[in-house]
Order: sequence, then C-alpha cells, then structure tokens
Amino acid sequence: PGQPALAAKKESFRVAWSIYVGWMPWAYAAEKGIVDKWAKKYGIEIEVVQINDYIESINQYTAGAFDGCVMTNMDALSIPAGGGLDSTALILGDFSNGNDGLVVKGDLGIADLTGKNVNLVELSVSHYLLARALDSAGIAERDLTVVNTSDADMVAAFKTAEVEAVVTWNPLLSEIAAEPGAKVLYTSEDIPGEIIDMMVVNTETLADNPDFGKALVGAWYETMSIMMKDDAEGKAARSFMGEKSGTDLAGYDAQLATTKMFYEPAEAVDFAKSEKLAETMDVVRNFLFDHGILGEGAPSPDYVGMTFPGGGTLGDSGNTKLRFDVDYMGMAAAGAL
Amino acid sequence: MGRLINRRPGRAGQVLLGALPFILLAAAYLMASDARLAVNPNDKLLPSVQSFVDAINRLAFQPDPRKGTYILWDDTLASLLRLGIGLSVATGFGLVAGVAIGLLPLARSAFAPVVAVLSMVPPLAILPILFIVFGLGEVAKVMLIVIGVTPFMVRDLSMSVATLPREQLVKAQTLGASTWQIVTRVVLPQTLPRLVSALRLSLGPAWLFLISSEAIAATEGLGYRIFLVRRYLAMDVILPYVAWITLLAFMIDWALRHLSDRAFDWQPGERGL
Amino acid sequence: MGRLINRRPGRAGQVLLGALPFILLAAAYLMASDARLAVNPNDKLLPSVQSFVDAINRLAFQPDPRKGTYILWDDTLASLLRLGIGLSVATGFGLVAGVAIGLLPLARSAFAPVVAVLSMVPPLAILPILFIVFGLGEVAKVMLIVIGVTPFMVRDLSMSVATLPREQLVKAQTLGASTWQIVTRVVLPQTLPRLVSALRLSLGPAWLFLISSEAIAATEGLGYRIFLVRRYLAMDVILPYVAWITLLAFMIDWALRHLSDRAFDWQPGERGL
Amino acid sequence: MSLISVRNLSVRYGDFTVLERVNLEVAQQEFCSIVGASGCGKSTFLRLLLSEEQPSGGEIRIDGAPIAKEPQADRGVVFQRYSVFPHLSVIENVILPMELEASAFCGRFFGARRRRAKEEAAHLLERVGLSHVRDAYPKTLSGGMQQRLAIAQALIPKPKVLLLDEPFGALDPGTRQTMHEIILSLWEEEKMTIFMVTHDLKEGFKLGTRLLVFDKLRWDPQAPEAYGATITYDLPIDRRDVLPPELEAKAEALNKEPSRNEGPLNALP
Amino acid sequence: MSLISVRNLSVRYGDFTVLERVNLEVAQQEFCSIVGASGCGKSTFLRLLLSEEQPSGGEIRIDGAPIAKEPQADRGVVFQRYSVFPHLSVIENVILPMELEASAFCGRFFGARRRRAKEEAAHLLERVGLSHVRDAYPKTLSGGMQQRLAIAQALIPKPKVLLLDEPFGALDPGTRQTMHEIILSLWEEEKMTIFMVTHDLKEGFKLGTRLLVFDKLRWDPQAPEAYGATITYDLPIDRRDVLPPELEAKAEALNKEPSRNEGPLNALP
Ligand SMILES: Nc1ncnc2c1ncn2[C@@H]1O[C@H](COP(=O)(O)OP(=O)(O)OP(=O)(O)O)[C@@H](O)[C@H]1O
Ligand SMILES: Nc1ncnc2c1ncn2[C@@H]1O[C@H](COP(=O)(O)OP(=O)(O)OP(=O)(O)O)[C@@H](O)[C@H]1O
Ligand SMILES: [Mg+2]
Ligand SMILES: [Mg+2]
Repeated sequence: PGQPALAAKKESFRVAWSIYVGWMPWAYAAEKGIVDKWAKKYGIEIEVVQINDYIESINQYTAGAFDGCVMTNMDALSIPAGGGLDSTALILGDFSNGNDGLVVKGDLGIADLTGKNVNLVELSVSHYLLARALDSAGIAERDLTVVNTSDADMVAAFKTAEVEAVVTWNPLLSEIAAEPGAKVLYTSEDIPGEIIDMMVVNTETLADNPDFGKALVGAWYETMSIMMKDDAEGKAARSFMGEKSGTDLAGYDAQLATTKMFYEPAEAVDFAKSEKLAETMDVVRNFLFDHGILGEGAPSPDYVGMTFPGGGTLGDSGNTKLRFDVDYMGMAAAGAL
Repeated sequence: MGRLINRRPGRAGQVLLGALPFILLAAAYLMASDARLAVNPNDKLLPSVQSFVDAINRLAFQPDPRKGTYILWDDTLASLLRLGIGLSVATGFGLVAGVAIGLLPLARSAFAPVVAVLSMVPPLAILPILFIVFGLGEVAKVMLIVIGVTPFMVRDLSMSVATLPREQLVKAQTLGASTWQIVTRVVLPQTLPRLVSALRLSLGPAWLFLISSEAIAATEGLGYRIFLVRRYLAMDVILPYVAWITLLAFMIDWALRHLSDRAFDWQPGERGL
Repeated sequence: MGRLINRRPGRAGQVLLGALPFILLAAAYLMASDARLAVNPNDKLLPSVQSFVDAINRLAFQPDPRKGTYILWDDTLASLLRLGIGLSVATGFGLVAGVAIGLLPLARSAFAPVVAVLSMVPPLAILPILFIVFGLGEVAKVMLIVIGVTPFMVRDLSMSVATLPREQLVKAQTLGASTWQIVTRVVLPQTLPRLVSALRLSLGPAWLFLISSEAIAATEGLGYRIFLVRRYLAMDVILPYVAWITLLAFMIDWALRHLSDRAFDWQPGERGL
Repeated sequence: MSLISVRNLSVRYGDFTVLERVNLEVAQQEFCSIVGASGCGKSTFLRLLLSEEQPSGGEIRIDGAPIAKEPQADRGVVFQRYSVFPHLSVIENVILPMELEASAFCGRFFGARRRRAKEEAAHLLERVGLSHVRDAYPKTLSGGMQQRLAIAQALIPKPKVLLLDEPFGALDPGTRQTMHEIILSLWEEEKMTIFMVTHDLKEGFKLGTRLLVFDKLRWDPQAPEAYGATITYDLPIDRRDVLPPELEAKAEALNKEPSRNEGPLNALP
Repeated sequence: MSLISVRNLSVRYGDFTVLERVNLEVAQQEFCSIVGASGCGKSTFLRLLLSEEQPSGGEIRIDGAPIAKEPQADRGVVFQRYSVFPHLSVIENVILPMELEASAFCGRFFGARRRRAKEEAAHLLERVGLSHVRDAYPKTLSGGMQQRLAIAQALIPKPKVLLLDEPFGALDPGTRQTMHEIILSLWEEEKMTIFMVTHDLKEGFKLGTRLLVFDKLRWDPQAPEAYGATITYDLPIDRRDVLPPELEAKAEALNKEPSRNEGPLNALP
C-alpha cells in the first residue's frame, strides 16, 4: 500500500468492497474460498478487503491502494475517472430497481417539494435520483434546498420533526418507508438501469494481467449461481449475506427484490451492449458537470472520455478514463473461464 | 457544620448521592421510552428494557451461528487491543515529547509551535491521506488513535512540566545532576501523576477515534458493530454497546485513578477525582 | 553553557528552530506530491501547489456561480459561530461544575461519578437520541460540541481546583469568607488560568465535533464542505480547508495564550507554552 | 473563667502519635508563647485550635462551648509557610478581609469604598514596611516580605484568638522589633488571645504572658513514634521586657537542653 | 588569593534596583554571615552566587575565572523555602546526591550498593534527628524537619562553596545547636567556603569568620525603588564562641537600628 498500483505483471491483487445489497456476494465469495479458488486457478492471489465507508473505499482505489473496487456507474465516472485514473467496469452486477427512493412525510407530490428542505447525501446517487425526479415533475433543483445528511444518520434524521423529505438507498430506504406517515414518491424503479452497481478495476492492471479479470469474473458468477438458487445452499448463502450486512435472510431477500441482479453473465453483457447504457451515462455526466463534480478543471461534460462495448464513445477520446468492458463477462457467458 | 465546603457526606451518603444521578437518568430514559412505545409499539429509537436483555443475551451469551464465537467478546477483544496499543504509543510519545518540550528550551523552540499547530489539525478530515500512508489494516486504526490523542498528551505534559518549581531544577543541578539525570530522577517521577491524569482525560477521545476508524475499515470491533447496525436503527444493539463501551472506559479510568492514588502517595492534596 | 536545560536559543535561533519542522513538513509534502503527479498528472490525492492556489482563489475570491456569495467566507462564518457558541456554553458549564465538584465534597460525591461515566460515552454513537432531543438544526450542532467538550472541561477543572493548597481555603475561612466568597474571591480567580488552558486543549476536539456535526446535516460550514468534496476526492479543496481550520484554531490558541500570560501575570513559572 | 480549655487532647496519624494528653486552660487576653523541638507537634496543635484538623481524642472548648467544627473569623492565623493569596497584589491581599466582611455577595469593593479601604490598608502597609511594593504580586516578594504581608492580613479582621506559627522567623531584628510593637499594641487594644509558636526564647519571653513548652514525656528509642508530645512546662511570665533572674536561668537551661534527636557526633559519611 | 571575587555587581528588575555596586573578595574556607533588612536582596545575592540568575551588571569570579553560567555541584545550596524533592522519601532525598554522582546513566543505586548508601545516609539522618521518619514523604514533615532534610541533602556532595539562606530559622534552639555543630565540623573537615544568610546576629557571630551587612546606602523616600542595597559593613570576626566587647557593642547597635520601613506607631485601622 502507499504507492499507486504500477502497471506491470503482478502476482497479487487487492480489491475493496463495501456493504450494500448488490455487493454482499463478494463477502460470500471471499469468505467461502470462491475467490481463492479462482485466483489459484490462474496462479495469482486476490485479497478481498471490506471497507465500511463506501466513499473511502473509492478514494483508496483512486489513490492506488487497490486494483479494483465496487462502485456505482456515477461514482466511477466522478471519482476515479474524473481523478485521471483509467478504469474499467469489469462486472456489471445489478442495477437499482427500487433500491433508491425519495420519501416524504404526509401527502405531498414531487411538485410540492418546492421551497422545502430535502435531506440526502449530496453528490451521491440519491442526489442524482432527486434530479431525475425533479426533471419528471418539471421543477429545478434551485427551487428547493438540498441538505447534506450523512447516510448513517438518515433513519434517525427522518424521525425528527424538521425533516420533511429524504432521498436514500436501502436498507435505509425500507426502514424509512416503514415509518408511520412516510410516503415513497419516486424510486429507481422509475429510472430502471440508470443506477448500476459494478466492479471497477484499474485498466492498466487489467491489460497487463488478464488473469486478474478472469479470476474475479469467474468467482463472481460462481457466487451468483449459488445465491440465485432457492435451495438450502442458496438460502444459506443469502442468509450469510444478510447477516453480514446486519440483517437476516428475510431482510436481505426484501432488498434483493428491489435490485435487478444480473445472475447470468449474458444478461449483463446484453445490458452493457444496449444503447441505453450510453444514454444513461450521458445524463449522468451532465448531472456531474452541472454540480461541479467532474473537477473544476473540466471545461465541459466532454472532458472525460468513455467507451462502450458496442464501440460507442462519449466525450474526449483523447482522455478516455472509463471503459465499459464485456470481454470478461462474455467469457463467463461462453463458459470459457 | 456551617460552610458547604466543609460538609462531607458519610460513607453511605456518598454512595447514595453518587447513585442518584444515575437513577434519575435511568428513570428519564424509561419514561421517554414508555411514552414512545405507547404511541408506536415498534419504535426502534428508545427500546424497552426487554429488548436490551434480548439483544445482550444474543450477542454476549449465544454463539454466533456462523462463526461459533461470541460476537460481543470478539468485538471487545479487538477494540481493546487497538485501544491499548494506540494509547501506549501515544502515552510513550507524549511523555518523551512533553518532557522535552516542557524542560528543554531548545526543544521548546523547535517543537512547541509545530505541536500547537498539529494538535489543531482535525484528523478525521485528512483520513484519505492517513489511510494511504498507514494502509487500511490494524496499523491505520491504531495510528488514528495515536494521531488523535498524542498532541493533547504532549501539550498537557509539557505544560505541567513547565510548572515544576525552578528551585527544584536548580537544587538538582547543585547536587551534580546532568540534564539526563534531572529528567529521570526529578522531572519524570513528578510528571507521572499528571501523565496518568492526561491518559484518563484522553480515554474519551481515544474511544471516539477508535470507533471512527472501525467504522471506516474493520470487520470486527465495538465501533464496527455499532456502524453496522446503525443503518437499521437497531438501538437495542447500539445502546448496550454504548453502555458497554462506557463501562469499559470507566473501569479503565477507575483503575488508573486508583493506581495513581496508590503509586504516587507522595502527592499532597485531595484525592478521589 | 553546559546542560541542555540551560541552553536557550537567541531570538533569531528561536524563530529558525520553530520554522524548521514546518519547512521539513512542507518539503516532504512537495516531494511526495511530485512523485505521485509524475506517475498520474491527474492524481487527486496530493495535488500540486498550483491546484491549491486555484482552489483557494475560486473558493475565497470568486463568488460562487450558483449562490453569488464567497464560499470560504460563508463556511468560515457559519462554523466559527457554531464553535463560538458551543465553546462558550461548554466553558461556562465546565467552570461552574468544575469548581463545584473540585471544591464541595457534597457536589463531588453527587456528580464526580456521573461526570466520569458520561465523559466516556462516545457522543457520535448516540447521535439518533441527540437528534430527537435537539433536532437536526443549529442547536444540534452546537450541542454536539457542548456534549463533546464539557466532560473534559469539568474533569480538568475539578482536578485543578482540588490541587489548590488547603492552607488557602483555611486562611480564607479565618478571614471570614463564606463558601460563596471563597468561590468568587479565592478559587475562581486562581482557576481562570487553568480554564484558559483547558479551553485551549479543547479547541482540537471542539473542531473535531464541529466537523462531525456538520457532516451529519448541514448546508454550509467548513466541515460540510470537506465532507461534500470528499465525495470526489477533491484534496485540492480539502487540504486548504484543513490548513485554514488549523490556522484559525492556532490563532485562537495563540490569542488565548497571550491573553492568559497578560491577564494572569501573578502566576509564577515559565511562560510560552 | 477561661476562654479556651483543652482537655486530654491527642493526635495520631496512623501509628504515629504526635500529641497526647494535652491539657490547658487559657484566659482571655493571655499571650501564650509556645516552644518545643522541631517536629514535636506545635503546628499541629495550632491546626487543632483553628479547627483545620479534628483531634483523635479529647476536646477543645472556647467560651465553654465545643470549638466550632470549621475555621471561623474569630480565630486568625499566620501559617509557618507563607500563606498569602498569590493572585492578589499586596494591597489587595490586605483589603480582602475588609471586603469579605462588608460585602457578603460580591466580596469586593468598588469605587470610593475601594479607595477608602485602600487608604486604610496603606497605613498598615506603611507600618509593616511594604508600601513601596503595594501593587506587586507575592511571587516577587522576598520571604520576609511575604511573612509580613501575611501578618498584616491576619490582623485586619481583629480576631478574638490569633494563632501565629513562627511569624517572625524570617525577619531581620529591626523589622522584627517593629512587628513586635504592632502585635503588642493590637493585643492590648483588641484584648486578643494570642498563641505564638517561636524558636526564639527571648522573643517568647518578651512577648508572652505565659510560656508553653511542648515535649515528649516518655520516649522509647526503639519506637520513637509510640509516644506523643504534651505540655511539659507551663510558666507564667508577668513582666515582659526584662526577664526575672530565675526565668533567665530557666531560659538558659531550655536553650542548652540537648535535642532528643541528637545522635553521637561521629564524622559525616 | 581570593576564591570568590565580586566586582561592581548590580541587579535590577525593571525599574526596581535590588543590588548595586556590590564588591567583595572572599578567600577559601571563609564563613561569611550575611545579615540585612528583609527584602534588601540577600537571597538575590545568593541566587547570583549560585548562577541561578545573571547579574544586570558587574561580574563574579571563582578561582579567577568567571563564574559558570549554570549551577554546579561545586556550589551547594539550602533555600529559604524548603526545597526537598516531594516525590522522594527522607532517606531517598539524602542518597540522591550519591546516586547522581556515582551513576551517570541511571542516577540510581540498586541492591547492595543501595543498602550501603542507605546505611551511610542513616548516620547523617541520625545526626539531624530524622531517623524515625526516614521512610516518610516530605509532605508529612514539619517545617523544621524539612529544613533539616534540605541541609543534610546539601551537605552530601561536600560542595566547595555552600550557600545557606536562613537555614536554621525554623529550628528550636536545641536542634539548632546540633546543626551548628554539624555545619562547623564539616566546614573544617572539607575546607568549605560558606555564605549564610541569617537574621540571628548571635548565630552570625558564632558561626561566621566574617560578617557582611547588606543595606541601602542611599534612600529616596519618594522613590524607594530607585537605589539598591550593597554591602555596608564587612567585619572580620576571628574568635567565634565569645564576642569581643567592641563587636558586642556593634551587634547591639545593629540590633537596635531602626528599620527603614518603620512608620509612625499610629493606631491600626
Ligand atoms: N522577579 C522579581 N521581580 C521583581 N522584583 C523582585 C523579583 N524577585 C525579587 N524581587 C525583589 O527583590 C528584592 C529582594 O528580594 P530578596 O528575596 O533577595 O530579599 P531578601 O534580602 O532575601 O529578604 P528576606 O530576608 O525577607 O528573605 C525584594 O524587594 C523583591 O521584591
Ligand atoms: N499528614 C501527616 N501524616 C503523618 N505524619 C504527620 C502528618 N502531618 C504531620 N505529621 C507529623 O507530625 C509531627 C508534628 O508536626 P508539626 O508540623 O506539628 O511539628 P512542629 O512542632 O510544628 O515542628 P516545626 O517546629 O519544625 O515546625 C511531625 O513529626 C510530622 O512528621
Ligand atoms: Mg511547625
Ligand atoms: Mg531571602
């Protein structure tokens, strides 16, 4: 640690994950030896590290302490890619299908939020979701006040009298939605496929060490095949993941219900190849640019370049920093790992 | 007896008086909890005593089904280890630097300004850098405690060293003491009681830093558990954990105070604080 | 001059020695930053001096395009206000409770245990309860500072009151002083210097709690900005903010120290710490 | 009737007996000089008279009633170690007792009242020779100056009983002479009862109306801590300036009496 | 040749002149008794001889060389205020100088060596009458006992020059007698040069070979701080136990000399 991961042939790799419904399989894969098994198969070592603070894990990855890290498509664009680290979205694990939502107290509509406070983690996917919700109702963000509120305190914050509306994600969302008088106004179900949970790796490292990518993808889809099953093994896996994230099987299954998992690699490949992905990323980058998150040096949303599996690109192709890649998932789909 | 400053409670009165605030606090909690539960029986914010008992029983006396170990004790062990190492390092460093800065004009000129400045840097704001420098493992957690606590120790000890009567230093020199001997035989022994006080005053902040660091990168520890269940607002776990942390810290504090009263019985003045 | 304890640097030497650690720190930063930027010119972790200058210029001297105000000064004002109120309340309360506990055996019996216990409660772990009691607004932020800092103040001051020579209290009584008069004329004035020291030692923790509270729910403030831009690792903003916080805290510390040296010139002993 | 009566008083610290079987009757306006070997318990005895400490046994009565359980303004004190308030300047130290008496709530004078008090105090400072340092803080005073300040401060409330623990030990003969005169004139004016510990027998004889000698009656070389000191001589001294011949002889004897602690005069290590 | 020579020494604190134009030559093994009014600068003079403070003007030479800039083991001291180490027991205070000398690194004896040192120290404690409290901490000692301990401690390193600031003020005559004998025998054995501040003229005459009187030569009642004290009398005293008649008269005169500070004896406020 301490030095950026220099691209070269390596034997051992570190990836970071944090607690979230779509990333809990990494806990299972790491603890049950699935990752080790696949790493051994390719003659490498992979250390899977749990970081509780999501942003800190991305920061550490961006600073070079890890070769890979889980994050959303939006954060992948803003932090590592915006920070000049060429990154590849290796695995598209799922997209949020109701896992993020806007909740209000009482009988309000989106348009009624005008002039009110909305508590959310600023510059996060919640903020993005709010922006999309406001678009749908035709009002602008400047018509209301966004209060930056730490995710850990969101549930408690909603219980105080002065908070009227929050945007947050699961499991906080279901806790808040269960409050008496809470009303869910808008969720990621309304913008399917726009909030994507991915495993992002260092592009150079991946290019120099394809085995690293293969091992990760192999381990991931083996885990998927276990957890998707409804038999004892699948339940055991899911209850493991539930407990690891502080709840139980039922709680975890409830969270999975609002998550569109790509259990089969082919699903993920199809999703990545669709036109929709580039459209989504275009909306995302404009959102980021509007909020100054692409870096103050960014003269336009085109500043950071992206590539898509179909050969499509967005932004400055001389500064391509985020690559959506389906080669490895494709190998998994083809059973070639 | 007239004046308030001379009125001392008896042994029993002392215990009673000391217990009173705790009883009042407990009563206030129970009333608030009852009131909330009456409105919403599922309220998680101020759980009933029964929920606490259940949670404690589950965490402390039932083996974790996955690992077969007892969660509370695992967490406690992990946290205490980090705390112990962090505080030892901070204390050792604080003692050395505090004595140097308090006693030696050269060291004071060189380091007092930088310590005064560094003590004002909020460590939580530069976490990314700290994690890059110290990694994300145990070292980082211990270092966060060290970085958080040491500046206070250094400043407190150097201030207390500087208040040693000059006569003593002069006297020691006339008895032929070198600087090193003055440090070891005159200054250090008289600084130890203040060191213990500083350590006691640092306990609170040290736990704070421990919890913060465990909330960022850990897979066990008291702070980790609180962080983990906080997203479900599981106050039935959080509050016993907080109480347990408080109890642990208080016991350490109590032990240090008694150690100090015993070991440094040359000290004049009142005891028991 | 023989012994190290007697060797004093001259005026110039003092400044030079004091500046040395800062120069070394700055050099270490520049080297590390250069090394990282050589590998990745876009690296955000340790930005170049130029990025700092840009960021400071943008935040302090250019109006924010969205609000039309100057971000840095808005944040500073908001934070200093919270800090000032929080520290005032904590200091006032700490003084009253510290003197009572240190001087009156009854108050000591009743409150020393509860203060010792409460000082060990990690405030950040019971935030949900604090929200319910104090809401999410300015009060909560100020209260977090108060809750975080007061126990230390109370304990430190009560310990220092307890070390006042008994002779003085006896003497005051023979001069006819009541408890109230002893407090106002003998104990309080002699405790003030320690109060200032305690306040100085609390500055670091107070900023920490301020930053934490601004991370919970805020729309402006230095801590808010740091946590906000942490979302995209904008160290070019974070580091100047941290430096600015440090500078502010250091200036407050410096002012307090000089105030104390001037106002309490009856104190024997060395100055300048 | 006697003002102060001490009955069978004893003080022990753990196994260490400091005083035992002390009995004493003192009338108003007596001036008791107390002498005795270093460490025999003279200061301890004064602390008891002050109610700073409680006796392990026996009792003290003032005016027939048991002594108040805490120090009061009726009994003033000058401690063996300088005991002025470090945070008050010389003149503030002196006006403090006036302020405490007159102003129950603030304990402080302002404006004209403060000026008047300061003028009053200035007289006293003049007499004890501290006018030129009236605004200095105690830390800059010499040992003897601090002691004089402590005496002036203790005299202000005009206590009924005044306890002096080696008050003049740190003063040069000239200053001491002055202080003697101040104490004596106040003693006569205010009809104070004074206990004064001194190591200067001549001073004791000169000022006192009565001489109390503290010493151990019993002494066990194997266990020096087993027995405490008591009052072994209690001599009335009626005329003060010149000693009667028989007392002169006594004084000589006391002066020569070998200290209990004296060991063989072997060479030093 | 003189061991110590003081030339045109002066000390000022701000506008306040404490000492001025002090000149003195002292040979080896002289025993200088220093007397003077309270607050005239005697302790300050000793602090200069100790290098604890630097003079505002003039210089001090020892053995022809300028005085070391910091306190050294060649000059021992007993301060006016008790200055023993509070964290060491009585016997530990006494063996400390031995430990410091013999063990440069640890500054501490262990095992047999420590026992031997304690035995040596026990002799001295016996002589100063502190054997029965050898393991007590200073906070439990009476004023006089602490002072005796400080003297014993200062004697251990057998310094070339010994500075005593009212060392016997807090002792009763018997104990004082013993201490005189100890000091004198050591003085003769070790050929020490001693400066002793005292307020007891008789003591000064008895112990000293030379008497130094500090006083102000000039005095401005409007500005008492303008002029400092200096050495106004410098009398050789060759025989010590009995005063020659002419000195006896001088002593009387000094004793009677009115204090500078004496004001009119008006009634107290
Ligand atoms: N730090 C200081 N600042 C100002 N004045 C000081 C300081 N230290 C000492 N003095 C003054 O110097 C003078 C001499 O003090 P010193 O202690 O030498 O007197 P002394 O002769 O030893 O008196 P005593 O016999 O009472 O002990 C005093 O008037 C005192 O007020
Ligand atoms: N807290 C204590 N614990 C144990 N022993 C104590 C304590 N306080 C005093 N003593 C002992 O009590 C004895 C009497 O002390 P005190 O101060 O009364 O003596 P003194 O007669 O005033 O002596 P001096 O003339 O030297 O001032 C001493 O031997 C001392 O060691
Ligand atoms: Mg005494
Ligand atoms: Mg003096």
